[in-house]
Amino acid sequence: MSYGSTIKVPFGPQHPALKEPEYFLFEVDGDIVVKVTPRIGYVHRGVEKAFEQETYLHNLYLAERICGICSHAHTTCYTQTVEGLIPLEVPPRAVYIRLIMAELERLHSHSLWVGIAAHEAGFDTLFMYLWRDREMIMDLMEEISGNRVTHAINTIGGVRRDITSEQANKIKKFMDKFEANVKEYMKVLETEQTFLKRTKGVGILKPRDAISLCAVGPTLRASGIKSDVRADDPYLAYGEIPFNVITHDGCDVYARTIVRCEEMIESANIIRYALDHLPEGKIKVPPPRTIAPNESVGRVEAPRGELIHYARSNGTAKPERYKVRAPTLGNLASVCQTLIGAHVADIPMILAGIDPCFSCMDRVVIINKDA
Amino acid sequence: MVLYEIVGVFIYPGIAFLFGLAFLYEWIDRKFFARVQNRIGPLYTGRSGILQPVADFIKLLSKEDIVPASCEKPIFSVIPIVYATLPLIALFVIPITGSALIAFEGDVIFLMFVSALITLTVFLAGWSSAGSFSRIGSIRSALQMLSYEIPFGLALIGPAISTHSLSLTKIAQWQAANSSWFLWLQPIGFAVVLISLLAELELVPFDIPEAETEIVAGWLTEYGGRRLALFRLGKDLELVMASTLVASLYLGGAQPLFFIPPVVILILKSIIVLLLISFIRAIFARFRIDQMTSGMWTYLLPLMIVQILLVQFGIGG
Amino acid sequence: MSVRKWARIRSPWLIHFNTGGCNGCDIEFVAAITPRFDVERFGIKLQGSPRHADVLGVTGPITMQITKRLVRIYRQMPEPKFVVAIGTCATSGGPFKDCYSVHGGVDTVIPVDVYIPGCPPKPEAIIYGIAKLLNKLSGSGSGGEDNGGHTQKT
Amino acid sequence: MEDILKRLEGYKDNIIEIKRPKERRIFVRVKSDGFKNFLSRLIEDLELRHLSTITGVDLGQEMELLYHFSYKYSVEISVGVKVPKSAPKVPTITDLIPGAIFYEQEIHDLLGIEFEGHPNMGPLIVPEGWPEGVYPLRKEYTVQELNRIARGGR
Amino acid sequence: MSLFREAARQILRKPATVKYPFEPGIVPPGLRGRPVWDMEKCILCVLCQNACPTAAIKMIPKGPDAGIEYHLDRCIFCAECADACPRKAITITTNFELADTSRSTMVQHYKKPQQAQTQAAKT
Ligand code: SF4
Ligand code: SF4
Ligand code: SF4
Ligand code: SF4
Ligand code: SF4
Ligand code: SF4
Ligand code: SF4
Ligand code: SF4
Repeated sequence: MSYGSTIKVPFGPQHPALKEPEYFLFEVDGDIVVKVTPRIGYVHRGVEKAFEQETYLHNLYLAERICGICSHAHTTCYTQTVEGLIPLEVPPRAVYIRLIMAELERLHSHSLWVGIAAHEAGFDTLFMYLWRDREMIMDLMEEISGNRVTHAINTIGGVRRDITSEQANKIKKFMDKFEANVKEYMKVLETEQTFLKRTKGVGILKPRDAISLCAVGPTLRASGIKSDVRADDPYLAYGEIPFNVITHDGCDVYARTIVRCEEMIESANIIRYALDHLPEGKIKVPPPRTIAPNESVGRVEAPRGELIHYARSNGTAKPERYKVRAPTLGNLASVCQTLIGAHVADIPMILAGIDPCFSCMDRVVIINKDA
Repeated sequence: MVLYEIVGVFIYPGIAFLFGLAFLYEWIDRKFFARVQNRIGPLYTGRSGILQPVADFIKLLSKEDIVPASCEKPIFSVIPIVYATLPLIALFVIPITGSALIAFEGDVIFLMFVSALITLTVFLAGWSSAGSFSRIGSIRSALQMLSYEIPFGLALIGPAISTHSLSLTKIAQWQAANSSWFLWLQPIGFAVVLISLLAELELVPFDIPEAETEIVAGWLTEYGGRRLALFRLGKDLELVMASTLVASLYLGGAQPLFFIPPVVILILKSIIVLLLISFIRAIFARFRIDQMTSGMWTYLLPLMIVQILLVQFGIGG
Repeated sequence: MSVRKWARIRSPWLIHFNTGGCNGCDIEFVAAITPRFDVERFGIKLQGSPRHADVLGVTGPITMQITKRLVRIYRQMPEPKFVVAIGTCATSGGPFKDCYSVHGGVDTVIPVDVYIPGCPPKPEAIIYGIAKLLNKLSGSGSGGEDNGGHTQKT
Repeated sequence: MEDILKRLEGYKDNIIEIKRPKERRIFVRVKSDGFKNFLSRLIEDLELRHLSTITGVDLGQEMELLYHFSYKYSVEISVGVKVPKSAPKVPTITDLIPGAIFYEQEIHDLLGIEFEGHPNMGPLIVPEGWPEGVYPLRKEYTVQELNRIARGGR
Repeated sequence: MSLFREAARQILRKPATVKYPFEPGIVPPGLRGRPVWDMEKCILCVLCQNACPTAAIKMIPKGPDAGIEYHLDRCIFCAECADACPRKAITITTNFELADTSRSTMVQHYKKPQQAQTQAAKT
C-alpha cells in the first residue's frame, strides 16, 4: 500500500489517540515511517519555574498536579526529596501507608493503560471491562484519601490520613476480586487473535537499544532488562517486602502489555503483604518551615518507570531549584527509535506502548509569541 | 415505464417505514452493544432511549452547515444524498414483505452493484473533503472494498446456483418451499457474507476506514450537520439492508408463520442477524489494513471457492 | 418545547480537548463514559472530529502553546455549540494560574457555558455539570455564544 | 557503594569533592577542563550505562550541570560540572549515551547551554517564535518578565 | 473469540451503571468536597489564607466586610486550610455537586458576625 512518495503526516496536537496534546511529525514512505520529529511543549505550564516561587508545602500540591495519573508517585518523590534535604525520619506507619497508596495507584494506572491499549486497537469492549473494574480501585483510593485522583495524602514528614482496620479488610477483599479479574483479562489478551496481530512484533525495542536510549519502567522491563527502582534502590518500605521484578523477552507492544498485567498481580500481593505488616504508631512528624542549603535526589518507580526529582535548598522556605524528570521523557528517545520502520496504522499502538503522559514531560514554559 | 416506477418508489409510504426501521435498528444495535459492555446505553430519550437515533438525526439537521474551504464543493454537497439513497434503493429489491417492491431476475447482481456504488461514494466523500484524515480514510475504504467484494459476490452466488435463480425473491421463496434454510445448507457462505458485510458496514474488526484512534473519523471527519445526518441515516439504512439481506438469503426470508405477517417474521429474523453483528463487533479488536486485505484473500476467497464447488457438486443445495 | 430544542438536549455529542491539564481531569472524563457512569444514557457520544460535536469539554489551564489550537477547534465546531470547563484548571487556572506560560481559565479565550470545579471533579460531578448544561438549554437561560439555534446559517 | 567510592578515589586529579548524603546517593563535583574525557572514562570504568537525567542549575555567574547516572540502576551518582555563563558550552555526551539527546535539548531550551556535537540543537519544548536568547530557567528572568515576553513584549 | 464467554455473560448480567443523577452518587464519608466556614469560630488569624496553595482564600481583616472570601473556582479541595485552622472553623463537606453556569456566583463571602468581632477585639 502506498500513499505516494515520502509524505509528511502530522500527528497531533489534538488527536483522538493521544489523550493529551502533543505533536509528532512523521515522514512516511508508502506505509512505512522513515523519520520522526517530536515536538513536545503543548502542556508546558512552567512548573519548574513555579516551584521556585512557592513554599515547600505549596509546592507539594504543585508536584501532585504535575500529573493526575500518577500524582501519588510525584508527591512521594517530592516528599522523599525534600525529606532528604532536611533530613527527616518518617514514621514507619506513614511509610507503609504511602506504599499502599503507591501500589493502589499502580493498579489503577496499569489497568487504565491496558484499557487504553485495547481501545487503541479498536477493542472497546475490553476497555470498558477494564475501566469498570478499575472503579473498584478508584473507590478504595477515594475512601482512604478523600479523592479519586489527586489523593493529597502525602505531606512532608508523613501522611495526612490513616488507614483504619475496616478499610484494610475492604482493600484485601477487593484485591482478591481484582486479581481474579486481571487474570481473566490476561487470558483474553494472550489468546485474542485480532489483538495479538496488532501487538506481537510491533514496536520492537532491542535490549541493547533500550539500555543505550535510557528507557525506563515497563518499557525497559519488556525488553528483558531487570530494572525496577523499587528493587534496585528501595525507598519507602520496599526493602522489607518480598516481590518479583517482572520482565518479558518479547520487546514488543505485546510484551509491554503482559508486563503491566503481571505487575498488577504483583502489586496486589504487595498491598496484601503491607496491610498484614502495617506497623503501629504516629503517621506524621512536623517539618521545619525553612530548609538549610543542601541538595537531594529522589527516585521513585512510578507506574510508567523511573521518576527522578532533584532539589536544591537555599536556607529559605522556598527551593532554589527543583527539577523533575518524568518517565515519559525518559522513554521518548526509545519510542522515536521504535517508530522508525513501523506501519502508519501501528503508530498509535506504539506510542501508547510507552504509556505516554506528556503533561509531566513538558515542565517548563512554553509561550507562543502571538498567543 | 422505468421512470414511472422510480417515481412511484419515491412517493411510496414505505420510505417512512424504512426510515423508522433504520432508526430502530440503530437503537437496537447501540443498546445491545452497550449491554455487552455491561452498560445501559441510551436511556432517557423516549422509552429506554428508543428515540435516541431520531434525536441525533434532528439535532444534526438543525446544526450549522460548514463547508471546509478546500473541499470540492459540488461533490461534497451531493455525496451525502447519494449515500443515503443508495441503500434505500437496495432495500427496494429485498423481499421484505415476502416479495420485493421491485423484483426482477438479476437483482442479486444489482445488489452487488449498489454495494460497490456505496463504497465508491464513500471514496468520493472522503476524497472530496480534502482533509488528510479523510483522504487516508477514503483510500482505506477503497482498498477494503477490493478485498471483500469478491468473496461477497461469490457468497451471494452460492444460493443462486442452488435455486437456479438470480432473484432474491425467488431465493427466499425457494427456501420456504423446500423448508430448509441456506444457513444450514451453506454455512460457509453464511459466515463469509457476514464477514463481508461487517467490512461493508465498516464495523469492528473492519472499521479501518474510520478507525477513530488512528485517523479521527476517517472519511467522515470533515462532514458535519445535515450532511453528517444523511451519512448516518445512510449507514443505518445499510444496516437494515445488510441484516434483511442475510435474513432473506440465509434465514428463509419472509415466510409466514401461523398468523404472524411475513414482514414481522423477516424483521425478527433480521434483528437476530443484527444482534449477531453487534456481538461480533463487541468481541474483536481492529485489524490493520494490510492484515485485512491479505486475510480476505488468503482465507475468505479459498473458503468461498470451496463453498461454490460444494454447491456445484450438489452438496448444500 | 420545540422539536429542535428537544433533539438538542437529547443528543449532546462531546469532544474532549486537553489544554495543558495534568491528566487528572482527563481520566475522570474518560471514566464518565465507562460502564459505571455511562453517559451514553443521556445520548452523549464522544466524538473524534470537532465537526461532529456539540459540546467542547476543556480540561486544563490554557497554556500559551495550545491557545491557537483551542480556538481553531472551537471555530471548527458547527453552531450551536457549547463549552464546558472541566476542573479547576479550566475554570480559573487553578494551581497554575500564576505560571507564566498559562492563560488561566478557558473563559479568557472562548466563552464558557458551564464550569465544573473540582481537582479533578468526580465523574459524578462531571455528569452533574453536563446535566446543568442541559438544564440551561431547556430553560430560557442562555450564555456564552449560545444563540439557541435561532441564527441558523444555511 | 564502598567499591564505587574507592574507584572514584582513582580520579582524584579531576574531582573537586565527593559527597555522600545517604545510602545509594553520591554527588561528585568535577573540574570542567577535560570533562568529557574524564566522563567517558568514568562511564567505561563504572559501567554507568543509564543516564537518569541532566539537571541544569543557574548559580548566578556560572551554571552547573548535574549528570544523574545510575550505577546498575541502583546507586544514583550525580556528576556536577560548572559552566561559565559567558561561554555556555559543553561537549555533548550523546555519542557515549544516545539516550541523552532529549535531556540535552531540553537544557538548551531552558538554560541556553550549547552542547557541542549534538545532532539537533533545535527547539524541543519552547514554541515556534520563542525569542532566541531568552532562557526561562535562568535566574535573571523573573516570572513577571517571562510573562511579559510570553505575551509578545520584549 | 476469547472474549466470547465474558461478553456473553454480560448479556444476562445487570449493567454496572449507576443511575446518577437520578439516584445519589457514591460518596464515602471522607470525601474532600467544598470547604465551609463557621464564622462564629473564626478569629481571622489568616492561617488558612497562608496555607492555601492556590490563593482561593482571601481574608478581609477589618471593616464591615471583615471575614473570609472563598473562591470556589480556584479551590483544589486539598483541605490544607482545614488542617491549618487553629479553631476548627473550617469543615470539609462531601459536597461535590459544584458545577455552575457562571463564575461570579462561585465567590462566596463569609462575613464575621459583628458582635463576635467586637468580642474578639476585646479579648
Ligand atoms: S473514543 Fe477513544 S480515541 Fe476517541 S476520543 Fe475517546 S478516548 Fe479518544
Ligand atoms: S508519567 Fe504520566 S502518569 Fe506519571 S506523572 Fe507523568 S504524566 Fe502522570
Ligand atoms: S509536564 Fe512536567 S514540567 Fe510540565 S508541568 Fe508537568 S510535570 Fe511539570
Ligand atoms: S483541575 Fe486539577 S486534576 Fe484537573 S487538570 Fe487541573 S490540576 Fe489536574
Ligand atoms: S488571632 Fe491571636 S493568635 Fe491568631 S494570629 Fe492573631 S494574635 Fe496570633
Ligand atoms: S502563618 Fe505563620 S508564618 Fe505565616 S504569617 Fe502567620 S504566623 Fe507567620
Ligand atoms: S481546600 Fe485547599 S485549595 Fe481549597 S480553600 Fe482550602 S486550602 Fe485552598
Ligand atoms: S484559619 Fe480558621 S480561624 Fe483562622 S482565619 Fe481561617 S478560618 Fe478563621
